[in-house]
Amino acid sequence: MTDVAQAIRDTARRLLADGRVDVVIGFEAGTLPLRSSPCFVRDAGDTDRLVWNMTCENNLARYLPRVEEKAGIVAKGCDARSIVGLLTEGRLERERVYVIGVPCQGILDRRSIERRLAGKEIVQAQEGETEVLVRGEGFEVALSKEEHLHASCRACRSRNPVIYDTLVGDPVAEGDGADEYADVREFEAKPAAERWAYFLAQTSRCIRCYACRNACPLCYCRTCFTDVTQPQWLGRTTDPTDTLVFHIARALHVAGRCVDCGACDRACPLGVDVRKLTRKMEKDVEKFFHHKAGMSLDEPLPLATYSLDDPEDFVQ
Amino acid sequence: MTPLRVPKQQVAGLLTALLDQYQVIAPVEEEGLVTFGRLGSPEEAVLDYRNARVSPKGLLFPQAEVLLTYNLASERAELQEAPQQQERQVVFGIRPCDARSFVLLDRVFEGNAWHDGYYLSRRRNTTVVALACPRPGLACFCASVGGGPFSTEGSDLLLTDLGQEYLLEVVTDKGAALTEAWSEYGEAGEDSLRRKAELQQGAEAALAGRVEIDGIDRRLKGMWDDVFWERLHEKCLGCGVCTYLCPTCHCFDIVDEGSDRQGQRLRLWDSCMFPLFTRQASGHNPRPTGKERWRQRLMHKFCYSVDSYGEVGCVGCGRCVVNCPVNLDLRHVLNEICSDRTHQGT
Amino acid sequence: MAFLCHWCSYAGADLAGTSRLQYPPNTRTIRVPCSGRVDPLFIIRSLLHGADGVLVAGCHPGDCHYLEGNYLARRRFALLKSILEYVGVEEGRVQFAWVSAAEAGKFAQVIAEVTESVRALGPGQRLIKSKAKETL
Amino acid sequence: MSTDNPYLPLLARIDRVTVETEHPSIKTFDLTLLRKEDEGRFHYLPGQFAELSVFGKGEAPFGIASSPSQPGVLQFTVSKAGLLTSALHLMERGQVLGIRGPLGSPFPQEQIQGKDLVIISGGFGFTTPRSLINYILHRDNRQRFGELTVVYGARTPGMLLYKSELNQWRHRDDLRLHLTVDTAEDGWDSKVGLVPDVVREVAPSPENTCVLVCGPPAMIRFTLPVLEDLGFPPERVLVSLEMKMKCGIGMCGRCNIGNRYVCKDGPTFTLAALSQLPPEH
Repeated sequence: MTDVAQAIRDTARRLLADGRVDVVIGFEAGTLPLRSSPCFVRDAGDTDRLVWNMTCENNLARYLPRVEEKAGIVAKGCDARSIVGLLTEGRLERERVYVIGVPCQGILDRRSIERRLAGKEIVQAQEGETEVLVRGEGFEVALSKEEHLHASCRACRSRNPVIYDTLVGDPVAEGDGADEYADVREFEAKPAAERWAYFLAQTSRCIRCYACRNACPLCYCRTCFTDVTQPQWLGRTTDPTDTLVFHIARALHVAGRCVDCGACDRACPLGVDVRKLTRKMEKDVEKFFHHKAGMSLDEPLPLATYSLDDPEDFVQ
Repeated sequence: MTPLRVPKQQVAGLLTALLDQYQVIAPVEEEGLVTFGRLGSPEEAVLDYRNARVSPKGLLFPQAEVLLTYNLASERAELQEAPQQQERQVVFGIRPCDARSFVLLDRVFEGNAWHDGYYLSRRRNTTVVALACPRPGLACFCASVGGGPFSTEGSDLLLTDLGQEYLLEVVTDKGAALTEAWSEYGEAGEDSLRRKAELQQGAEAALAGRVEIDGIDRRLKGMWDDVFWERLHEKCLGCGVCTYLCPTCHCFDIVDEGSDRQGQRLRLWDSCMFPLFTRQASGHNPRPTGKERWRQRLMHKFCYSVDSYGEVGCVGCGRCVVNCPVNLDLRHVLNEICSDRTHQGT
Repeated sequence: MAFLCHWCSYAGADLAGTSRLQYPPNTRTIRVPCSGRVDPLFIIRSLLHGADGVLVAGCHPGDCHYLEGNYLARRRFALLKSILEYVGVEEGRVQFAWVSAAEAGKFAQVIAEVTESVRALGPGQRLIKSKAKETL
Repeated sequence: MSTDNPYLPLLARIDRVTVETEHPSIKTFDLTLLRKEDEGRFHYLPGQFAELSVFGKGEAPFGIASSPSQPGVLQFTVSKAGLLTSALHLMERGQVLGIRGPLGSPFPQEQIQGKDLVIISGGFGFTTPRSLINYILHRDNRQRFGELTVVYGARTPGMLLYKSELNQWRHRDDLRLHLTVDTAEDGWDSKVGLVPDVVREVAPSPENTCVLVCGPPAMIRFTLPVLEDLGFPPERVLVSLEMKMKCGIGMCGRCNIGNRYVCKDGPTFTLAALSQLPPEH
């Protein structure tokens, strides 16, 4: 991991020194255990701030549409897929971005680690080869990184960036071809009443902070449907019907575009299972329209095109 | 009044007694997440917690509340004021930082010429039993912003966990009234008081110097055009996590829900971090970017609040620090403002 | 709530009327220029505001006045229907049909069937504030 | 129903709707309180505003356009811009809306009294200045104030508000009215040009004179330097500001400039006070 970080720093320094980019968007060390933080480096002398580890949980592609300078960006597999999305949707010109691709081992799910520790506070965390060592008042545990991978990383089938100008680090093995949507299938199999109860409970926790939306690289609408007042599509309260409808409509809006980076899920302060909805849409898009988002610059957006033999058994 | 000692095995009895007379709000756990919820039975209370993810401000200032209902459909057009809370509630086991946040909210909603009855009626009917904080969290900095892990500001009673028992101290008359019926608890001895003092000392030592904000209001006054603001917000997502989880943020919006004939008017939390917060119908926005919005958030809490109330509008609970999706750490921002290298001029 | 395409289903409804075909009077019609104009948010909002069922009717594949509006709509509706049923909104609250301007009989039949199936589901509650919790 | 709940509007009926401008985007609504018992619960002075409710759409603040010297008249002039004003523009005589206020501080009469006054206004910002002009011109009040000069500009003659009143004022000898438009039309016999330029041309001596500036942000921005050039001290320049407001009572937190709330501490500030606050409006 450390040599990847060094390679990122070297690349960033070179790009900035040569004037090929104005800014490099990467990660710097976080201020809390298991955290890192997005950072914007503009000075070639300042690139030592950059880090790379399994806590680099944000999707940096999110910043690209609003950065006006020419930007280098540290992109793991999902960030790269989002960049493909932004390019396809005309939100970004290819010349304006220099992609420093980083094959990704997956990102740790800090909530899962917190749950494992049942409320005990982590004071220090140290990432090893296969384990992460966490310490706190009166405890020290080594946890398997594999076990605490974020769910989106466990489902990931393209950890190696699909687009890059330079690749830093060696390609990693991709996830196996086993049932990619087992999680969705399992949930679909539950009785409707149970699913309904689940979503109502989940969205009851939502506080409408919009961290999920704002963390998403593809939620770039100038005015989000939820902020539109003429007409007002949905209520603005935290009543579960309002929050559930917000999450349903958001899932529909990112359907066919969502690359399941999991940034929305990790951003949610209340642990709402946002991915439960976006995953379902991802699976449907693949099943119905044979499209996987973020994999190719040549394919049109699935909801901006059609095929004569699209499913229509639901139409009378 | 002499402090009392409440053996831990008697806490359930105490809560049961409270539940007979009051609505009791306490930390409860749901799917590993501690929140403040209405207690059904004593065993639901989780008192060995650090702090709840969401602050208790919603207990006095709910995220969505009805102000009035309107009915223009009937023959006589009518407005009906939403009933203000009459039920007495005990907020049990919140941390001193959160209890102190109530004092800061009081100042806003007490207003001058106008008073906010919705908030104030809840506040009047609320008794706060705080739980001292012997082991402050990593991101806590209450002691740096005028509070402390054993502060009693905003509390009516203060409990301290001494291991086998709680030390119970009366802070206000309201708190004393609550304890009147509690004859079964003995007076705390010297030992208990000494133990508390030790815990307090330890906690305060742990918090010492975490954030240094001496004179921050004066510094901020000179920083309106500082380049500091240009980059500060760069990584910010512009979401409402910091403000919605904050126990002292009080900004709100007023909206109608219903048709033009029948419906209700609601008050909803709003956030200075949202672009629409200040955007006028004409399209003009005095705070058009994250730069102005971050400046407003910091100025409001650490400068304007000092001007208006003599204190910063932050209790150092650390929620915005822990939960920021991009780890934009307020403690570091404050330290930077107060460090001399920040001021690079305009 | 019925969203009818101006070029086909709406005309089909007209023809059903002039042909004096009987069908249940339970729908509120909104004429749209194309089924492709129907944003899923229209449907969701209808449900939020108390519609017990929503029908979108448009031109048969290949017959769209704008060539491909109904094909694009078909994709959107497939996802909308799927996600609503996934969260537990009853199957049948949202329905789709292709009805041409000449198919007065089909129009009457679709309305009858939709009305009947929605009636069988009972009043829509799941997306209605204040009622949602009663559905648990 | 408690009378001290600051969030409860009074109900009012629309008695008359007047289209003010050639382009029908600005209308004046005459209101009457619906309940007899509410009469006397709405005492205002020029410069104050109120929150109008269009039920189902919400509330928005509007300066009070009528003057308390006109008994029984309560008027608001509304430009159609967003959700609420669009809905308000669709309302007709007889319909009911809510009115909450009066809110904000009146124009500081104690400061203006006994002095000459220049009122500078533009466009749709002429509502509360009009209230003050009518107030001053009332025979019971006129002698308390000195000479009155009004500079009022609009894009075109058709976009001027309160045209019949303007016509009456033109013929009064206790008021000097200077109308100006950006673009003249046939028959226009007043000035053509921007408000700040007209101010420079017609402003009286700053001695013992107050100025009230009320209009769009750009007009304010370009007028203030002119006033400075002309020697008006910032203590005697009053600026009326617009901000997005909700509660109107300094609690909801959105209309602050520095530590002052435009709703509660304003909307009128002296230039001297404003210069102590951050330039964020």
